[in-house]
Amino acid sequence: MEATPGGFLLVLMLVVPVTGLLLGFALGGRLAERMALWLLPPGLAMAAVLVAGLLHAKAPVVAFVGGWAPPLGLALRADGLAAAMLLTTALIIAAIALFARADYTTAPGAPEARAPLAFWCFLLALWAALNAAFLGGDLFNLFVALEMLTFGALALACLDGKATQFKAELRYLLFALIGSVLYLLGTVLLYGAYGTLDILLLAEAARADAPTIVAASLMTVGLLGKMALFPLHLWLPAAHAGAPPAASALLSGLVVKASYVLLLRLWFWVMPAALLLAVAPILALLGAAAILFGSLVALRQARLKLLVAYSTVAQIGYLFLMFPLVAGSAAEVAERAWTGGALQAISHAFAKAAMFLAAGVIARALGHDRIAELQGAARIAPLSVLAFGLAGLSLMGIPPSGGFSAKWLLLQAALDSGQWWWALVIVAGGLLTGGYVFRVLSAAMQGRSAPIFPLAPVDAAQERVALGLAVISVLLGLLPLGAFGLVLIGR
Amino acid sequence: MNLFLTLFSGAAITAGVAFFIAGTVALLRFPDPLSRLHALTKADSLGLGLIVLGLLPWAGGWLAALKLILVWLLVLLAGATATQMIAEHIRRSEPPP
Amino acid sequence: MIFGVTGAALVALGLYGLVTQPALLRKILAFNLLGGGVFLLFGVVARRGAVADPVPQALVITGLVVAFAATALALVLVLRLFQITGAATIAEDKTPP
Amino acid sequence: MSLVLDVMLALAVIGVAGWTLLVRGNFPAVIGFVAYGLLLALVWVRLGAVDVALTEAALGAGATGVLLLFAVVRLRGGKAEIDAATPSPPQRVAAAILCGVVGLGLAVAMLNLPDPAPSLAAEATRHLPLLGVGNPITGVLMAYRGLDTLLEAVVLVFAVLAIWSMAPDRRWGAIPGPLFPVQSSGPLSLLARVLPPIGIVVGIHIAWVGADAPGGKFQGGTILAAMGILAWVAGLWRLPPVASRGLRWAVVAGPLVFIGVGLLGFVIADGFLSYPPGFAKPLILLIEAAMTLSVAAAIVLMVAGPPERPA
Repeated sequence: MEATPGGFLLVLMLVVPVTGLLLGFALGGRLAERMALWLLPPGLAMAAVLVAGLLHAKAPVVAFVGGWAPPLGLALRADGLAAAMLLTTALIIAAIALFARADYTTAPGAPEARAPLAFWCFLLALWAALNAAFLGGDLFNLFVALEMLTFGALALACLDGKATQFKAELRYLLFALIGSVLYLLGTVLLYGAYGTLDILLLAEAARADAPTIVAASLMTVGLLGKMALFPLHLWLPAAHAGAPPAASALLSGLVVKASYVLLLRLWFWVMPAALLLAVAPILALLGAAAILFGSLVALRQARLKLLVAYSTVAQIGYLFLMFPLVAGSAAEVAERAWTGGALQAISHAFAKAAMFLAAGVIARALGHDRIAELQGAARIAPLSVLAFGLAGLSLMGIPPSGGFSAKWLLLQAALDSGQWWWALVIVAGGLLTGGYVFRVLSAAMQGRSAPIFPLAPVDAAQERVALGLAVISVLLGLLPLGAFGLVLIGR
Repeated sequence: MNLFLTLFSGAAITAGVAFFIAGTVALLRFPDPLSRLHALTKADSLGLGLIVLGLLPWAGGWLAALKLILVWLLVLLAGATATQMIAEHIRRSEPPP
Repeated sequence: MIFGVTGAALVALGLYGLVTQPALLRKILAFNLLGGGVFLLFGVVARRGAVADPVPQALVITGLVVAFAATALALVLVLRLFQITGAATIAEDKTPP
Repeated sequence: MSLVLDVMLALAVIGVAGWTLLVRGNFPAVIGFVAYGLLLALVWVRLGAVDVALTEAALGAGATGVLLLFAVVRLRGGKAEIDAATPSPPQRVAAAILCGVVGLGLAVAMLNLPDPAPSLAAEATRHLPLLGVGNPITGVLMAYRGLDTLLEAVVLVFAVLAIWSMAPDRRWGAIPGPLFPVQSSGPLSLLARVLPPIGIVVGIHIAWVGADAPGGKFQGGTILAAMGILAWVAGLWRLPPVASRGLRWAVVAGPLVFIGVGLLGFVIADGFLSYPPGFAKPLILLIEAAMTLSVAAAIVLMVAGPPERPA
């Protein structure tokens, strides 16, 4: 594949947030915040232009960094999936930045403080790392991107400096490091076997021989650990629930998706079809187990944030149902399943970000996040409870939400390809999701006989941001099907 | 001349290696930390010195030879400092009976 | 190829240490042993052809720097956890927080 | 002869690794790890990768060793809890089987790699004259896979800021790391006065020759950092506080210059990180110089840790 015009856009999507981070760190104080906020519009614009360009040209955008073509050089590629994830990332980062202004602002003339500087720098850092992870065309370059992501996510999650956070994040770091090492072992075997780490070149050359099979298993296990697929989910609930709300939203909504997209690239591009056919049912089985287990555990949680975190464990499971439905199916069915999987990744990103932000607002207003004592929450923070409910609709798969479209497409693909048992899992997961969402809502909607006052004033702007994300996750279901054609470009 | 150099280098390097082996044996066999240190540094500085001396004729140029000698001097410096510090630490933590 | 098998053995050893060692410091140490094994495999792959391939060697240099940064970060987390709670492991708490 | 040597070296590396895992004390374990790193550096020499050997010795064994030693000293205690967290024998057997399978799988895969080995060696060397550098590894790091190196430089900045951000709020702006008393006499003071001038020359030399011979910014930067750490531990050099803008510019200078030169490529060459013919070497050296400074600063700061003492 040749480099295409417009490739400079891909480079800029990496370089702009990185430069912002470096300058923000060096200048410090209020300027770090300014830098992050200034870069939101150009970042959003770049992602939007990229998506528009892709829809117009119906072909991926490719850049060879430094003009060196693979296998020697590194390629950045934006296919439809990458472009959709980049736009999702830009929107959620922007929303989180607006949400976090209330928590991490530095007044003019005030001395620099720890948490604000770290937050704004690492927001840009994560943005750059996510862009690098979605655009990377080389497996080792993607390794570096994943490490950037881990470091950034870790720093944001520890921002409150609490011992529980340090403990949870250490566990996350250990899982992530083992995951990285396994992934790296795979890359060395692939390089030894094919003399390149470029995804498209590997796709042309891949054979189903011993080194490739070992590499695929190691990399898959490593990535599953990083994205916490059952039974490697042990680190996720504490790490995601313990972080500050803005960080939780980023971690649960976006960071796990980077490993997911990489896993898709590994299996649907690099690996030969015969291997994929053998592995797809196993991945889907783990996904199904994650859906049922995660939802059941979420139902039994006493704390709101942990419930939302276990919901992530379950929703990640849906992403894996797509593997057997795409692999080996007729083109039309495969397209439907692929679109459903991608849409699930995107709508979950918006919905989960909204949920964590809303849960953060509620928890701060009440001074706790015990579900049994949420009475009156709807009166103190009505928009947040509404946002939680709307996001919940999307997670359950109630029409017309984005989650509904995603699950409906997967369901159809399951029935059309004669694999009805996955459809059962989808339906059961939806019912269980409904259970835990309504558990929260019914508690929050209950009035309380005594008047209730918020412990901390509720910031209306923060509530609106959470609601905005939830509304997007619902509106995704109303997008014409043509827009979903985006994620099929370059597949 | 060449034969002489070969013999000289061979002898020097063999002697150096012997010192290293003696030092290692002493490290393993000597009873207390101080005498171990003593044996180790003597063996190391002299052993490495002899090996460097043996390699000098083959270094291929003055610059490389100088670098070899510099390596030896640096190891001497680092070894001596480390030994002093360890010894001092031992003296402070375990006063002699 | 000797070193290829060595690398595989180091990976197995390091992984075992990382999983079974209870103390965090020792886990991080095992992670670095493991990293050494992984990088060694890159070196073996680079050496298989007639001429050494610089690409995997360059990847190792990048990887070493990233591993160093990860080690530093992990150790600071361990240190802060220790300073606050006195804990040197991440075993499950017996008492709920 | 060389086969015997390789086998002995391999056994020594595995033996030291096993010892490091099994030995009870933390301190001997770290010493074992440093020995392991130095043995690995020898293996790298045997594999013909002198650049990597230098990096492994300086960064993998040296700087990581210092980092771990500091941690050992500061983490005294916590014994009872560690025993409670020790996995049970069945768990250990399970872990051993799992790790054995991974190791075996890797060994099988390594032994089954195709022949002739695919290699980019010729391709990487072919373009070197265009870049004006003689060391193919520098070609890979600075040109073909320049983006990897740029992102890696950014990872170092991430790590420094992440480490700083773990500090307690009230210590923000303070001086990183513990305070070391000034050593006015004694062996450490002597070493900290005699060695740095030599070490700085060596560090800059190694960074400078990297374009054509083994060496480069990471190896040279690590040596410079070691000199800084020596002077700091001896109390002869006070680290600047984290609020210091000069310190921060030193940390970000490398990646910023890297990006600057990269963006210049849009104007004077064929896009990001492409070098115009004839100007490649000076531009590469410019990046390497800035990166050496930043790598050295980042390593010192990572070893020092979060801010602890009021400025």
